[in-house]
Amino acid sequence: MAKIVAGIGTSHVPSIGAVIDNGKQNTPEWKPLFDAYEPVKTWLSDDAKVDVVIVIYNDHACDFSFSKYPTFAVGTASEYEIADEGFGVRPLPSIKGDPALSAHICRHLVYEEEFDITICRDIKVEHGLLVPMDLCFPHQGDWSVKVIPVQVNVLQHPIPTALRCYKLGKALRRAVESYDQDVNVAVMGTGGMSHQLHGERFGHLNTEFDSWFLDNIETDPEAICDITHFDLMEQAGAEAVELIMWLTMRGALTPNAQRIHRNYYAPMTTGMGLITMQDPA
Amino acid sequence: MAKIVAGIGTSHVPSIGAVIDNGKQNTPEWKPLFDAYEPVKTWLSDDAKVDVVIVIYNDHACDFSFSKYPTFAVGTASEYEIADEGFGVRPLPSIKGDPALSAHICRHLVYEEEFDITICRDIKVEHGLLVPMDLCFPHQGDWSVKVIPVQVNVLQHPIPTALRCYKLGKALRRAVESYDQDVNVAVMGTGGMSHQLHGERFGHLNTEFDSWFLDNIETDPEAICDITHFDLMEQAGAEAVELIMWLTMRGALTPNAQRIHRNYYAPMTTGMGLITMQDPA
Amino acid sequence: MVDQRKPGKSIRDTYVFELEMSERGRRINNLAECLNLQENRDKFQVDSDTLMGQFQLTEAERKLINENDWLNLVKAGGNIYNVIRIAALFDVGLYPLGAQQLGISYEEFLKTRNEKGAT
Amino acid sequence: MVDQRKPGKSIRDTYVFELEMSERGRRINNLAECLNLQENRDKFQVDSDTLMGQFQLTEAERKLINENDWLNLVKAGGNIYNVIRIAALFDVGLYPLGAQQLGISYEEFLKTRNEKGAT
Ligand SMILES: [Fe+3]
Ligand SMILES: [Fe+3]
Repeated sequence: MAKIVAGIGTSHVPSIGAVIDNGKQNTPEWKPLFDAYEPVKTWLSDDAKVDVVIVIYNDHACDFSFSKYPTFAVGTASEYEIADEGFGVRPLPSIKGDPALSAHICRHLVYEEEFDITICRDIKVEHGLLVPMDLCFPHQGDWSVKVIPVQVNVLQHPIPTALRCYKLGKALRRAVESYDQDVNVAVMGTGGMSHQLHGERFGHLNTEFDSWFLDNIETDPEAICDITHFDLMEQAGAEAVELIMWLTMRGALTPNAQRIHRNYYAPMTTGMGLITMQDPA
Repeated sequence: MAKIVAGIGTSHVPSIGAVIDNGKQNTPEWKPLFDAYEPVKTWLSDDAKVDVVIVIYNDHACDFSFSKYPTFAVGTASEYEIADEGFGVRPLPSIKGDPALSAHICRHLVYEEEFDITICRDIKVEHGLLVPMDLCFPHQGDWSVKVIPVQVNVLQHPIPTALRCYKLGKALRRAVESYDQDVNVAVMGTGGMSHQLHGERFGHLNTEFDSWFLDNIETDPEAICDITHFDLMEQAGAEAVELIMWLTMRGALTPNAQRIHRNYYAPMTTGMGLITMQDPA
Repeated sequence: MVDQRKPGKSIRDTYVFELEMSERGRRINNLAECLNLQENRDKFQVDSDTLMGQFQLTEAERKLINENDWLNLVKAGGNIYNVIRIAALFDVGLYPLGAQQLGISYEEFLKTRNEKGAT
Repeated sequence: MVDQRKPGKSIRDTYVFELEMSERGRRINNLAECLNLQENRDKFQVDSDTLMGQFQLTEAERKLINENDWLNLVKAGGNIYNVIRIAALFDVGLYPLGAQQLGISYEEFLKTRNEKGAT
């Protein structure tokens, strides 16, 4: 039977993609970030032995149009093309999917859980999904794991509540646990941490909030579920509302899951957080 | 305050559009159908005094692509263009929206009701919505009412359960009742009744089932909520699964709502049903 | 929650449009979607092969379309509403399309209807 | 359920991308979406007015773009990720775009950062 073997919370700052493409991971400014992911990569491949990653992310007005904008969208493809986000296509192998597990998850969410997902035969994936993949999973020629993309509206309000995102995690766990194949699944919540990219409040950072969030995603996620979008945006910046996606990862783990890694770095305009967690053996 | 003043269940057979465009409403084959709607039209405009109609319908692979296919989609536009369904554009005035009420409904569904809708700035509307509008509301130059389109996946399985559709109706009622403008709202559930358009079972009709459905949508909708898609399709034909959309209309009314009109006609391949209902004064 | 699925059970002569069908029919359905523009319908009439090539239809899929084999187009993953759209390009309406799926003539089919004038 | 809305309250210097903003910015956002194709970025460089015309941008909206007035483009309903995409056409990256919204120079802005080399 399939099981959830790891939870990962990580920022998905797009500049990280450019740093990788330009081979600048070892510059003094970037080394502190990349070094933190080295033990995570080893842990995911050697200890957790991840086969498939459910990536909870948001598209940034790239492959999803405001013309018809879903609250939650789940990919069902065998392959996801790398998107052009307006600056050319990054030199990455396309992302591999797992159509059978995707279809199982879609059926479970719609039939058993009352999640009204948008089912996507086609998704072009962009930095919201690719940067976390870059950071956590190797790709030499091809990626080492398959992916189920779960795209969340964090751009156009009304966006889902923090609590709804948490419940999605719980529903995803039940979906995985009812899948009859031996597959090790990681759930990754991406985005944030504190940042604001628009208006005269550009560059707003709140490391204190980020620290509170990293503490609570580990020990008291339901405290985060109680935050309104308003409070989250006021404290951590309008674009930090992406952090609700970490709750889906946390909901997919048990309440007493243990933290394995944690990191925080805030060089420029975005708090870059990292946490990994695992259920007790 | 806004209130629900009418519920309508009606088939949306596309040939009705062609009959209207060719002025054949009074031929012996079609008169029985159109005559049934005359008292309905009068009732909706003079008694119920409808301002806005929430139309629960499905697009037929026209403006919604299987590329990204939503479970529930809600329109927010001030105007909805008439779609070309592959046979040219019908000569109808474009449908008028109510952006303020739409936005209120979207916020209510996402924030208060945990419905994960796809929010649509743009929808081109096709026969699933237009035929019921044609039948129930006059348009001389312009339509007499505004519309909130609610598009439901009844094409690509997994589709929402009958119960989920019923709950959507209850949520829509609470959305309407929490809107602070004096607006009379009708909710229209469209599609069905028994029909199958594909495979060697083309033309399957089940008037007995249709009669059971018309009885129960009035008096015991929860009995219909218990039907699986499988049983509904087996009894009434694969494409009759559209009937789950009538439950959204029924959920938007109170349990003891009263039936006003009822009609049934099954000349060719589709049971064409009609029911109108109203809450007790 | 009622279990919607009946593993192993199927409805006779019915091809439920499940996710797997949708994936199998992606090329057919993408072609059909583009037919909602008059411009593309015109292209099909002038040079159907080029338009079908744009959507990477396989030889087998093109053959089904060219031979108006609607039943097998459905089995190949064409959503019925898309098959109706493609059939219209060959001036085949819903009822003749249905009769063909049933394997009978249009006239025979009409005899089975309650009001055969209501086409 | 926690009430997400705080009627009458707002966050300073913040323009939350609500449905009404999205509607107001539809032309700007539609233009920006098309820039995910190189072909359209090239078109913009050759003849921006024709491309903006295709998406029915108003005179005022074109002026904001031509004058690189990013802050007011946001206020006009441009989603920030779309404004970033448009700014890139003028070789304006995220941090200069931010500095301009703050009304300070790029150098001044960098001084406020923890690791200004991490651009
Ligand atoms: Fe982001
Ligand atoms: Fe229909």
